Amino acid sequence: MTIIVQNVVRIIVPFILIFGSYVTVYGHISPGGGFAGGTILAAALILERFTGIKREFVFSKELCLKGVAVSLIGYGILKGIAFMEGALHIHIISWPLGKPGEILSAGIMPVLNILIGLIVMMAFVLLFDLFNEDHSMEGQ
Amino acid sequence: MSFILILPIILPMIMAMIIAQKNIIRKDRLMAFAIFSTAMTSLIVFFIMFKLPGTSLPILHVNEFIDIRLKGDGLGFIFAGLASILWTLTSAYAGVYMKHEGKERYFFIFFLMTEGVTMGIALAGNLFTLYAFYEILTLTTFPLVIHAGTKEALYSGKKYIIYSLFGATLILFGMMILFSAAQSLEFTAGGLAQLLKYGQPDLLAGAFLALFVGFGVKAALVPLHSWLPAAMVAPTPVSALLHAVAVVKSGIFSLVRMTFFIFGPALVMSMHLRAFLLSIVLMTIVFGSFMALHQTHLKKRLAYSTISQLGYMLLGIILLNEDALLGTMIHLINHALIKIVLFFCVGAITYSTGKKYIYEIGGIGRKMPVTMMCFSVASISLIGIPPSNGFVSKWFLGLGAMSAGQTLNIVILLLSAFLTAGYLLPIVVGAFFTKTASDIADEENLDPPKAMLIPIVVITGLVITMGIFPNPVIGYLQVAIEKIFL
Amino acid sequence: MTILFDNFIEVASIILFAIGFTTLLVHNNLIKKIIGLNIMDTSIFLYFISIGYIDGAHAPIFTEGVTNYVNPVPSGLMLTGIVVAVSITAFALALIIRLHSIYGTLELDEIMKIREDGI
Amino acid sequence: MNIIGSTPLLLILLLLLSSFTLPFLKNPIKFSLPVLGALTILSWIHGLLFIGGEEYTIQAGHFEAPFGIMLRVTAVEIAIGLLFMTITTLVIWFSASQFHREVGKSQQKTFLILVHLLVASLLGIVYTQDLFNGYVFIEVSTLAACGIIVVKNKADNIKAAVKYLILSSLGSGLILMGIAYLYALTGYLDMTFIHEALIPIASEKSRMILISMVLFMTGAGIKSALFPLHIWLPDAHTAAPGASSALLSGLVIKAPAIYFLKICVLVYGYEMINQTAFLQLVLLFSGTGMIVGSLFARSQKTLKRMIAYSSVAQMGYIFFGIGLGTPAGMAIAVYHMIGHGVTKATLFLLASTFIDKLGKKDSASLKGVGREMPFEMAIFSLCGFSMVGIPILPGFISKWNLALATIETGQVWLLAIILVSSVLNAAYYFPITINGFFSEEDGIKPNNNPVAKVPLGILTVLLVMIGLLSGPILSLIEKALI
Repeated sequence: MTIIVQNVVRIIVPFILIFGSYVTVYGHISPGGGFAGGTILAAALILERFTGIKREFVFSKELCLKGVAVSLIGYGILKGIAFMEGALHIHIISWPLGKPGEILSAGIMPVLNILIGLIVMMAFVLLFDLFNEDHSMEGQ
Repeated sequence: MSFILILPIILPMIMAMIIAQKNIIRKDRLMAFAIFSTAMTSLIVFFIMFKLPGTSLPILHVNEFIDIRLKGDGLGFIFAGLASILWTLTSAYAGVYMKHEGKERYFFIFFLMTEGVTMGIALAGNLFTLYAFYEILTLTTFPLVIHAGTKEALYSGKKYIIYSLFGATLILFGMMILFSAAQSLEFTAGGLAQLLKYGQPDLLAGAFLALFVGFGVKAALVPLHSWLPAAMVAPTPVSALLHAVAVVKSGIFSLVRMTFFIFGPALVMSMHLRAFLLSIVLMTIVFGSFMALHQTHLKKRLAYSTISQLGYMLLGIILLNEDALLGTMIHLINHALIKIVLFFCVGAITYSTGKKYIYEIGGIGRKMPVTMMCFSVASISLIGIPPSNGFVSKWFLGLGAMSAGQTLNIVILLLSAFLTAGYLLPIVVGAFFTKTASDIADEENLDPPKAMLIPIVVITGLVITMGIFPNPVIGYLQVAIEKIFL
Repeated sequence: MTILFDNFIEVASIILFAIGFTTLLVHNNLIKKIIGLNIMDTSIFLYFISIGYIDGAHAPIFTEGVTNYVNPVPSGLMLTGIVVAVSITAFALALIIRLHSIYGTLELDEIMKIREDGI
Repeated sequence: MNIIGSTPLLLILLLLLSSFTLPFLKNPIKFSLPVLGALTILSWIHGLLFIGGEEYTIQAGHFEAPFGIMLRVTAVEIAIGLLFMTITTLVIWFSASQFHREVGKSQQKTFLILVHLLVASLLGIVYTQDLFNGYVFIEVSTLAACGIIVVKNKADNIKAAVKYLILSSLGSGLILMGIAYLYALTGYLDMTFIHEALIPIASEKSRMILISMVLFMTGAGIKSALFPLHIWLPDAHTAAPGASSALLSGLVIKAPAIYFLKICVLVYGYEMINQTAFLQLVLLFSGTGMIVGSLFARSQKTLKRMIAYSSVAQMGYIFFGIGLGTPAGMAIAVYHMIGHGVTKATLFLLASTFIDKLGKKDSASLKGVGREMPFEMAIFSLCGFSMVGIPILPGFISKWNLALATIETGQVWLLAIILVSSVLNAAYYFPITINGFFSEEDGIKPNNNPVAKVPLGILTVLLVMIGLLSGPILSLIEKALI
């Protein structure tokens, strides 16, 4: 990649990341959410990989896999508790219903969104890495 | 006490399991153990027959149709008693005979298991139980058929199992229709009353035909007979017991059960199938006899003779009256006794001299006098010369044909008797009145060892007794049969 | 005719579905098959979302003074559908890459031929 | 009671969670097996407590249907759920000693992750009452199933998996289209709500309803290997490692069928499906499958391929039961799924054992195996007998009841199909038994790889018990399906 592209990407990527985070975090009160945000975040990272920019902190395959797993566990536990509560009609924790416009007002919703964002981002990066180097098995 | 009804079935199976353990029963004690087991079984059978008639024992009730139930009645006891006595005698014979065939332990395991299964067929209380044992019979006799393990034996075994499965499928088909029509498969003397009220008689006729042909496969109904001659590759005790007594007679017995205890004579009579079935059965009789004339292999000749004789029994069933059924049942007993003697004698010849063909055994009567005397007695009985037991059964069959108005059948019976004479007497004549073939050993007496000879003589004795004093058995059967035609 | 024009989204989605379906079945190239698959999926998404769409309504986010919302359920469902389609595509592509590295071709009939010759 | 009552939901969640935990573990089998075992016991407790009870629904999350997702719990779902849990546990238990020899230790972790995921999604398909939720679970199960095919990293496996994946995606596309049609018609995704909404418009929109039925049939048919759409199955089930084949043939192809059955019963209802020619179509396909599948199976030389084709025929039985369109027929379809699931899983495990021990794949090499491995061969024969239809065993009972249900609907001629098919079954299972026990040996000495006999024993006991308890099982299932 030419230096022009690399430099442009270097400038753009942080903004994309910020935008992705915004979309992720605001998922429950505006259009967007974990999946959309995660995709944007992943796009930024993949863009970096495309242009061949080296960073000190890289999402390696191992890290991505573990990250996906941890995030999934977290998501599963939180969502599972919510499911079970609903299923049993016990409602131990009274989740706040949230106020329009306030990010941290909706109980576990923002947390879930962030976790989904992480999962999607890392899964996409993982997939990209897999395709890029090919010859390795799918571990999704 | 009704639990005792299961003993004749379970006991041989347990004994078979014990025999399978090499460290419990030594090889030289196999025969004694087998005789002990079979004798115990026949004792139990006769105990039930006289002390506890009419007991019934539910074993497994899953739902209305999967309902394994045992029930003893006259016909069942006669069959069970006959089979258990013959089994006892055969185990003595086989103990010696199998020494030259090898793999005795293997033989006795399946031999005893088959006895249990046959008892199950005899004592089955409903069609489902009968069918279950009938299928298992195929599986347990199969290893006996292919005992030799040669290519020919395997081929015959395959033939046997394919024919049997074809039959079983037809039986299943018939049972499905029957069950959906009657909601019960319980054996009831005179037939299930529900069937008479069923709205689709054509469907029932189809079911009857399917069941008749299905059970007919084991009863060697022509043109589904060809497994029987092929199965003669088995060792002689197996041929004798299984293919002259257990398997084919199970087929006949099942047909009796199915015709008279499920459908009932009245219903079958109304189906207008008789002309068709009669033609098949008469063909079986004549075809079997003619084929027997052509055979030079001794066992094959006897096998075709069996086909023809089985035709008599089938005839008695489809004539659908009391005399004919009585004839069938008596002939079932008589033919079993006679055929087993014939087979044992042939086996003895093979055992002593290694000869298998008719043209090889000229003059053998002088070397094996006892064996060939028994053979002659059995032959004369099978032909049906009075006062032999063959005459008794043919007499009743003839009576049945008369009262059914089928005089043609009597002509066929006579013709077949001539043919029987035609294929058995040459052996007897050849054995006694021709020069001894040169390659038979010069020893004075070639009669087999006592353990083989005694069963032959005992059964011949039974044959003669049945000819001279048939009345106790006839009386017993008449009581059992009366209920059907009420 | 007017019916066709009135329901142009449905018609379009059916046409797309047909295109995807035939691509999937007819083409021998594995990548083209995957493309066909994606077209097919997309047509269904289009159809689904068009069911929930109400002309002139607002996005289903609580805002002061707005009463008519678009039905959010189909969109939500299709989001899930897209995730599924993406993962299937990704997985299929991964497998196809492996296949390519083994056989050196993406044409199904050629792979068959190689297999027959080779084994 | 509430907590035990919501076991199905808990099972799915815990399986998913445990699946994500596995990547962190050094010795995954030591974690996976106890978890599966515990969950199986849990599901048995739940099953035994609730199988005779009233039907009830579990609400997943805080919303009631039609907005939220509901899980439906009746005897049908419980029975199939128990089957899935139990078989998976036994297969994993069995494969613990064998899997690494076939595939390699490194892949075992991936395999276990995928199996957990697979079972969770299969249970989801079984229990869900929401069409779209079912679709998502079906897709997850497809991915996981492809995954357990390609854990054995061979060209055959990858090709089979690609074939399976592509056809299967086609199937799920069709299912999704069917869902879209129903959603457009009614505006609901919950099965019972759709049913309520369909009744008033049934005659008016009958053509649209028919189209959706055919879409579901084709979609589920592809995934469940209904006859003309089965082409992916033999490749996939043959190439996969033994444990995977057992799971694929025992469970994975059953799940879309039960989804289809639930759609028929809950979404359309007996009245609606019987009014259209749609059932005749199902009967036609399944009937052909029963016969042609067996014919194909007979002509196969490799053991696993033969068993795989036999699955095609057996799936024919299941769809045949559905095609009869009566509660009795549906109940037999469910019963046959249970019986066939256990039998086929056992058969595949045994097949892989034989291949492992003898190092040969064709069924002719099994000559005399019965003398060396009497226990395994005896079980193989028993399973074969069940397929052929020896009384008391489950195969016989499904055939028998299928025949009775067929006579009840007045289509007696269909009996011929059942009977011909069972004769054909005999034609390919008996030779193996006969050769196994009675042929002279070829001189191949099996190696001494250990075989886990306990799970095989349990599977056999299950097989016999399913046959013996067929009366209560069938009546419970039928009660739930009316």
